[in-house]
Amino acid sequence: MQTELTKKDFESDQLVRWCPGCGDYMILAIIQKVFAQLNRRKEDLVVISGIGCSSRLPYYMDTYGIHSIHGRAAAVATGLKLANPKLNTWVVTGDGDSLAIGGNHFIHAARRNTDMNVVIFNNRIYGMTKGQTSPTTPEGLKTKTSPEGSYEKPFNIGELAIGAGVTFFARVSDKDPKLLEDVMMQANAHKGTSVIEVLQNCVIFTDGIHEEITGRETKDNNQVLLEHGKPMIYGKDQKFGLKLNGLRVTKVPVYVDDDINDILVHDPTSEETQLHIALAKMQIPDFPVAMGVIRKHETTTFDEKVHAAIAQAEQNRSYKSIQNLFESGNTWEIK
Amino acid sequence: MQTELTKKDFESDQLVRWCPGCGDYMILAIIQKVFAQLNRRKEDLVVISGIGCSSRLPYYMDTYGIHSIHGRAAAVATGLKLANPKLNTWVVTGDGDSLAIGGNHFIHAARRNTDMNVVIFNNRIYGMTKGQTSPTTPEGLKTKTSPEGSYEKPFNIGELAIGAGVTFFARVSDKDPKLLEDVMMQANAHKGTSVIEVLQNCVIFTDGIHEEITGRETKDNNQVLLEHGKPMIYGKDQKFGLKLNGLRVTKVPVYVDDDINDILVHDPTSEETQLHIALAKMQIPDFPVAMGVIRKHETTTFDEKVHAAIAQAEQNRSYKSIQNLFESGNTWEIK
Amino acid sequence: MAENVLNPTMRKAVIRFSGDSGDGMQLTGDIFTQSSGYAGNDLTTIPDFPAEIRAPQGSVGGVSSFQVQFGGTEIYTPGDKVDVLVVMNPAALKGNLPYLKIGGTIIADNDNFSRKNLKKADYVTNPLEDRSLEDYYIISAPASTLTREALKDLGLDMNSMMRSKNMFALGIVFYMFTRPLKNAVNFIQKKFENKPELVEANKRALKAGFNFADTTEIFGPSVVIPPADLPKGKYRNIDGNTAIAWGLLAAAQKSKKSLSLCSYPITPASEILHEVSARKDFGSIVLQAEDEIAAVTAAIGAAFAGNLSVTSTSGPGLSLKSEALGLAVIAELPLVVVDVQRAGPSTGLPTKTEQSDLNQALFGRHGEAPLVVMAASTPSNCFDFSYQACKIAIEHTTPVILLSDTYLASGSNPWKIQDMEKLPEINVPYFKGKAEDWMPYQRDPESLNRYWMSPGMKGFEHRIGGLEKEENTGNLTYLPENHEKMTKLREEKIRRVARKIPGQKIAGAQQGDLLVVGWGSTFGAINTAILELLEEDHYNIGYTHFNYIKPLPENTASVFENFDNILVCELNNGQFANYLKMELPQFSYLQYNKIQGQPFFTSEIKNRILNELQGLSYAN
Amino acid sequence: MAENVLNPTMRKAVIRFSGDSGDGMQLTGDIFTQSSGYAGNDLTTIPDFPAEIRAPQGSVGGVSSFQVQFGGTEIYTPGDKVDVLVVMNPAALKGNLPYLKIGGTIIADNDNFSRKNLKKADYVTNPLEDRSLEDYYIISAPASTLTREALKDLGLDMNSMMRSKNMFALGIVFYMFTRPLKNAVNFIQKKFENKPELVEANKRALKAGFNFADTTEIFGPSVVIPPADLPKGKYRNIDGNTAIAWGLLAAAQKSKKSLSLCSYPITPASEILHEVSARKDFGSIVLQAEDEIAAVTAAIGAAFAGNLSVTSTSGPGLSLKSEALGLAVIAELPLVVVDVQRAGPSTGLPTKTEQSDLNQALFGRHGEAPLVVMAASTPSNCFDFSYQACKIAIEHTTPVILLSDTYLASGSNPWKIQDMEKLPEINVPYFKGKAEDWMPYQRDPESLNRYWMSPGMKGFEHRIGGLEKEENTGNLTYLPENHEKMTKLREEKIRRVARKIPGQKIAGAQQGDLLVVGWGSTFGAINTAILELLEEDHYNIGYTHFNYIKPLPENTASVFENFDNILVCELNNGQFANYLKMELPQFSYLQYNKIQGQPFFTSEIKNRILNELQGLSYAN
Ligand SMILES: Cc1ncc(C[n+]2csc(CCOP(=O)(O)OP(=O)(O)O)c2C)c(N)n1
Ligand SMILES: Cc1ncc(C[n+]2csc(CCOP(=O)(O)OP(=O)(O)O)c2C)c(N)n1
Ligand code: SF4
Ligand code: SF4
Ligand SMILES: [Mg+2]
Ligand SMILES: [Mg+2]
Repeated sequence: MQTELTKKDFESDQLVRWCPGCGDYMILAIIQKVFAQLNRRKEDLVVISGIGCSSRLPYYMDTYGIHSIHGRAAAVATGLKLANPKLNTWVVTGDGDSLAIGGNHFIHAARRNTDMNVVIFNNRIYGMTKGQTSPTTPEGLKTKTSPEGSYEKPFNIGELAIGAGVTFFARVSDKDPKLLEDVMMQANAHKGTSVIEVLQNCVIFTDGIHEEITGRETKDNNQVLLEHGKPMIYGKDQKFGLKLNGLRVTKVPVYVDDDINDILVHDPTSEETQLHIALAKMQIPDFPVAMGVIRKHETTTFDEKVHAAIAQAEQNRSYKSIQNLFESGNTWEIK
Repeated sequence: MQTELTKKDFESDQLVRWCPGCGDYMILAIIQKVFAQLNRRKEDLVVISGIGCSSRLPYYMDTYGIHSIHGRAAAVATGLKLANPKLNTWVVTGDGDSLAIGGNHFIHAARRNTDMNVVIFNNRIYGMTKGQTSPTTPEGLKTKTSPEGSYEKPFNIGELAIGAGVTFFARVSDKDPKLLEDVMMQANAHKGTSVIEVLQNCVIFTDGIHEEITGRETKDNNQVLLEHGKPMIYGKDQKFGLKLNGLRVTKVPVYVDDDINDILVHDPTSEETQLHIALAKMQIPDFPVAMGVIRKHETTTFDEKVHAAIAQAEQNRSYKSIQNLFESGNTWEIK
Repeated sequence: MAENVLNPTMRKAVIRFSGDSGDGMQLTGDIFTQSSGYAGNDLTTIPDFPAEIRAPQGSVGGVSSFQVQFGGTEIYTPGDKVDVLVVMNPAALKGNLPYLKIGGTIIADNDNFSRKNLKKADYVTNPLEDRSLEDYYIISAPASTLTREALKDLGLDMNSMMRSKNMFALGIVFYMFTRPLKNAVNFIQKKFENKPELVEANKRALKAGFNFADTTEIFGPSVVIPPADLPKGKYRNIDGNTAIAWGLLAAAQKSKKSLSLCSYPITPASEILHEVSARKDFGSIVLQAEDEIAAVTAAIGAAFAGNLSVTSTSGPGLSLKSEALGLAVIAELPLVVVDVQRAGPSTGLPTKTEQSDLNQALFGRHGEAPLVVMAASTPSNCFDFSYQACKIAIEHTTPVILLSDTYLASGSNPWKIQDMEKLPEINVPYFKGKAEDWMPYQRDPESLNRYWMSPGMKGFEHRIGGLEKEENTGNLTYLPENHEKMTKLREEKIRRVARKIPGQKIAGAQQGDLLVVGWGSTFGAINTAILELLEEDHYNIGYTHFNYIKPLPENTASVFENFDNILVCELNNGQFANYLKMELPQFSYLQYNKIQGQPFFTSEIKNRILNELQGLSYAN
Repeated sequence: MAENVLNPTMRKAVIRFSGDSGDGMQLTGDIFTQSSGYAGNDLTTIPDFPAEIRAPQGSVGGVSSFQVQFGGTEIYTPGDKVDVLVVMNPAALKGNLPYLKIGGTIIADNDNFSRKNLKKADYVTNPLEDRSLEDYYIISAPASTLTREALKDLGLDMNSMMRSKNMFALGIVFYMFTRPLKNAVNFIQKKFENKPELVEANKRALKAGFNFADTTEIFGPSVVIPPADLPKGKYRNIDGNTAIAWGLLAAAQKSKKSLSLCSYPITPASEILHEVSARKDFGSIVLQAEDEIAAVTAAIGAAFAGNLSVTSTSGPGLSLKSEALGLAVIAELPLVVVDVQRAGPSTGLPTKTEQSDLNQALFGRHGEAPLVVMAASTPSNCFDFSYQACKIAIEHTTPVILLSDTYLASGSNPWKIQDMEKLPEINVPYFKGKAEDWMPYQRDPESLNRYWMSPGMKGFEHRIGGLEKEENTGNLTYLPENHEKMTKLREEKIRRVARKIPGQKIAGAQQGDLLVVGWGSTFGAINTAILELLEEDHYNIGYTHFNYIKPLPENTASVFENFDNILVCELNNGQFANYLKMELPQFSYLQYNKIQGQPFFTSEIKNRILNELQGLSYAN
């Protein structure tokens, strides 16, 4: 249909202005790479963001884009997608942007299931405004607004999103380009609102905050990569697995081949949410953190429903034209 | 400590102006009754609402109260409770007020766990503005804004609240004064944010919408009353029970006494949320709707944490007075 | 006894139908209105609903009314006071008597003046009988009894029968004003298309009322209001909210754009959302958003996507949209914001009318964020200004705030049905050249609009946002001079809209002692006052009414120059007058402000003008 | 060669320290500022941070600067142009040379002018050597080398050593201005209290710089800036945001109320939130809310609960708070909103300064919703106006918007430390009588405030809210006259605040040809311009500066009357001038507007005034 696009086609001419070493660079690179593989016309791709370091991303993408206002990207994207459902719509946002000021649009996006991909750069801090507590800041962390250590219970993004009805949730680290790419491709393929939580490192304000999970030394024991149809095993040499014990997920050693039969097999597509939530909530040190696509349950999207309703109304039209509508009902003639 | 208060003490001199037959009357009556039993000084009780039919309630209560603006009651209440943690704080709100425009304050209230009781009058419609789709309107229902039937997937209030971290969630019908009273007393006793969903009948716009669940004829088979430590049985003659099947809750007949051993026993206090969510999500016709206190898990409240941090700061004070602060650091004298 | 205000030579009349919420007064009024249209009258109507969704039956709080003024001359208001008051119960009398002229006629369903009902309305004795109404003409009609009688063989239950007694009352009024029953019957037939038993019941009740009047001797002469001299054409009655909704539909079609309406319900704007929701057959995309901020930002997304994007709301919602409107301003996207104003700050008096959102519309954004502000002035011209708001938004790539209010939203008057073909063209500012020759913030040199290029258009990929933009390129820049330049450009772009809008006209004297100035929904009351004053030989008064507020029409100063004094009348504490002081400080302004949640009465305006004139002559 | 601007008789001087973000320029500036305070100088400082959190090292975008003007006379601005420019690398020179006066001195760390660093700053040849700087005096100091040398036996790694080279530069400057090293050493000792090795390193580097200067022949005469004639007392340097935070703490203590600060972070207001968050030892209750709407509504809840309640924000946040402010107005609760303005509409230029939120503060609410608006004018008087905002909010039970801006927030000047004992009392309007004699909307007959009774007070249970209130009782009512009355009462209550505030003062001529008018943060630049013009014998110019904006001081008109012309200078497109046109339409206003995200320069103001004066004489 068109000449093949490359990553370069998606690089804009604007100087990228994140701090050297910021995790955002990797995410940008992968988004550009993924865009080149979407097999979509470049002019049909739109990237919408709010405000924050993360939300600067649209300026660096040579696509249509809106760097909107703080917290509102999901709402802007909803309006855009309904207006033109052909557009491939991406939301790029931060933990503050999407979950603090943007929380309402976030849960309603999750509920409605408009077809769009929401990438949350979760550095667990407000980067752009220089280091205040965000809704994902861990308790105890000292920030500009909690000099004695934060005493707010953070959201678990997956738990919140699934509780609000989201149909796709994935988690991935900014240090894992391959998985990032894979997850973005899956999100794109998924019809409906896809939320991707990227564990992103802010070198200035929360440097190393995900290190235990994502660091080269520790990640094998602290991450479990969930893959559709595969048993949930992890650890150096894949020596651990996850198992159900009543309603609880528990971690067990996998010594011999037979043990594997007890191990949970990942099914992101189930309508039920309980296990997905349990997986999304796992935290170190007791559990590995779940990475990859945790939930992916397809159902009709909001944009499909809206346009189906329009199509149906157009078929069973009450008025054959606007003129007809004007002249309907009780009218009279002045002669 | 004081002369006993009666329901009458909480009735204000304002004419109650709901539609005749509205479910709100019952909720008002029970709140007044409950307030009389709280064993609190009348001047320490505060009722805060947003905007909506339901939100008119504070005018009818002879307590301190704020009829604030649409959607903001939970935020107003948070500010009030932190300012004076001695106040017994109630939020009265509608499904639109708390979950549409007020969604962000709702999830953040659930996350923070400030000690307050949030009573949501869920009539699954915007009553005050005459019948538009709300975030709890069932799919397919015709409303002023969805003349062809709503095509928005509604929130399940319990699922959303628990996903956001709420520590107390209960459901009750406006037709069940006894349970209403009981649940409100439990919410009051619970430290933290307590959310009570009241299935409320709007005689004008959604008359009978909860009827299958709450109607005299059908309620026995369509409700299960959850009580701490009791098996989850229900139905005329208590012939059905709920059981775990893997991760799924299933409904089973209870024929003989022995069957009861398989039946789930309700524990609202567990930290894990999976079962609570599963219970909150049960819907007719496949399941009975769970009534009563579904979740009640105590943990430190936000107001406690805020004031503990202040107390600690006061103990390890950096400056013995404000004057001292002014004169700290680098100063000089002009003589 | 006072003279009967009804007389065979009267050229206009005012009727108010009132009863309990369940009594069907709005329908009754609609039918009468319709028949007035048929009779060639001009007219204006206004409903008056109870503030509660459903107040207790029989209480004064539960009274629902409908007022119509109709005439053989142009009619601009529903009338200050009424000639005929129809009351279905004591509460309706209690609540509405203050609106009745001395010498006016009361038509009362005396069957309903039972002890119980009297008590609900706080009457100790029956006013129909206790001579307290001596200044009025009373027609006591046993409407309930006679309706029941007329319907008895239809097999309806009592409740259903009683629901037709409004038609009995209407029959009486039809007789009084010599109206053919045919119109009413047609209306009823359309209305109850699939319910033949209701058609029959209502028809019978109507006729029973008519016959009751015909055979009763208590009547004075019946009245014929002659047709007005209206432009030829097909008419319908229309309220302001429907007119706005239809204006949007028309503009979408003319601009060949899909309509995206993203709104959150709020009184008194909700009906716009309802009407467009019901018009999906024209492809309208409707989002009932989770809140007003989502509504406006979704509309901004839709505007970027290339749709005609609109968000409708009232004051509290407009306040919430403040921040996002700043984004629309700096992004320079077409966006229409409809603000149907209600009374008071905060929640205020949500069912009442006022013009006090003007400040918010003009100034309610942080930073320098100019946009276009306009206001409709009659229910039916809500269509025109809705259409114009869309046209200006699109052609100038700017947000436009259109102000309406409770009075226009719920009032109605005849609308000469517009011909879609003849509506002005809307020229969408596409960039006509090649993508390589285009830049995102390049402007049309004439009107300074950007070009509106949207996703899906190849080669025009670009980013917009809330940060300051470099001239032409739209790149981010902190350059001091660029910011000043862009600020001035955005302001100048709005100023240039003035080149496209009609100049101010003056009614009455073209120069003289006093220029009366109004804006928005006060047109009817002021215009009627001016016409009456002219008839009373006050030749020194001119009147100019504003629909375009920011920018002001280019000839405004030259209009003002022709008068020695300027009196600004508005339903707020002086917001438009203050704006005029800023824009045209060379003039001084007298002010007439009413802040009561009510429209102006014609009489109030007249008195004020006469007072001012007197003041002026004293001063001389 | 240009004449050296440094000379032994100069009475004030401007220094700008600049280097890479990591070079410690802010600390260097702070120490110099402090020593100027000790020397008895008056002074004003301003930092200049890169827009990015961390721009690439060595790039022009990553340069961080600190400018201080200090003098033996009163100093109101950090200075338009600088006498001495310290540059730690080529990028600093590139970015800051435009600020240096012809004949000014450059102190450069020439060790850092390597090929690589020159390239990062886009220099082809070394400007220190290529004669391109002939108009300036260059002091090339091998700061890096000599610092390393001085620190070599301390056992520090290279990075740590290099972190002290700013002290080397500072040592040179101390020598130039004949400053005793003792002050700097004290400062360093306090700053690095628990890190003796850093104290030692910095001390050594400082001395090395001082000695370098002492022993090098390249210097001209060293300069002694004499002490200024300042009021006696204890001083400290303070920035606007800290001053606001402290004003709140002081007001809370004086009013015996707890402070509730509910805010959402935003540049440039966040530091207020940070400072109060760190001051929990005074019982401050801080809520970092989920968004600005939650922040303001939580503050309203806290105000109802009886706390001194404050929400701090910048423009976008102020817009979001619009709706809730209407509630605070109609509920008549004390509430302080601090708006630290930044530049532009929407996100605009978030790190730059502007005064363009005035419209939003005055008019940005639907309905008639008047409140008090005031503005601080120097970093240190942010304390006074923060305190006054609290006092007025409490005593008049009203929301108050206090405007500051980026310039005040980040700038600093000496603050004569206030004595808590001597601050004006804050009289909390408790109802003194019995509960039975009280009504929720009863007013103090004098200032029209409500009484502020809160939960916990027995017998005063009451409900407030956004619906219109009946006079006195506060019950809901739709009565038309009541609404008008309450609207006027709310307006009048605000007007009466004017009785409590000081009158406008005039600097310079008390009457004459031209009155210069300023408000808020432009005080420094305008005042300096006026003083200079006076020195230049322009006796026909007066100057009046506004801190109280709504209501205006009562004597404003009588001040304006004394001048033939009025020139309003402001950093926006004319918002205060427009407001004056509304409030005092009897005068006409000339305008000087700058919209560049930058403060006024004194020279700009002077030129403009001189131009206006010339225009006036032409006109004569
Ligand atoms: C309405 C509004 N409020 C506040 C701000 C200030 N602000 C800008 S970005 C931001 C937080 C960003 O945090 P996050 O979304 O986590 O992004 P990050 O910078 O960490 O990538 C805030 C509070 C704003 N620009 N607009
Ligand atoms: C900012 C704002 N937006 C919209 C409204 C209009 N409004 C008033 S109540 C309401 C919805 C009420 O629904 P709900 O909370 O479910 O209460 P109910 O009336 O059903 O009890 C709306 C949209 C408003 N008052 N303020
Ligand atoms: S502050 Fe943090 S998140 Fe922002 S650009 Fe720098 S490293 Fe990245
Ligand atoms: S509209 Fe519905 S919710 Fe509102 S008062 Fe009437 S019955 Fe109750
Ligand atoms: Mg972040
Ligand atoms: Mg509801």
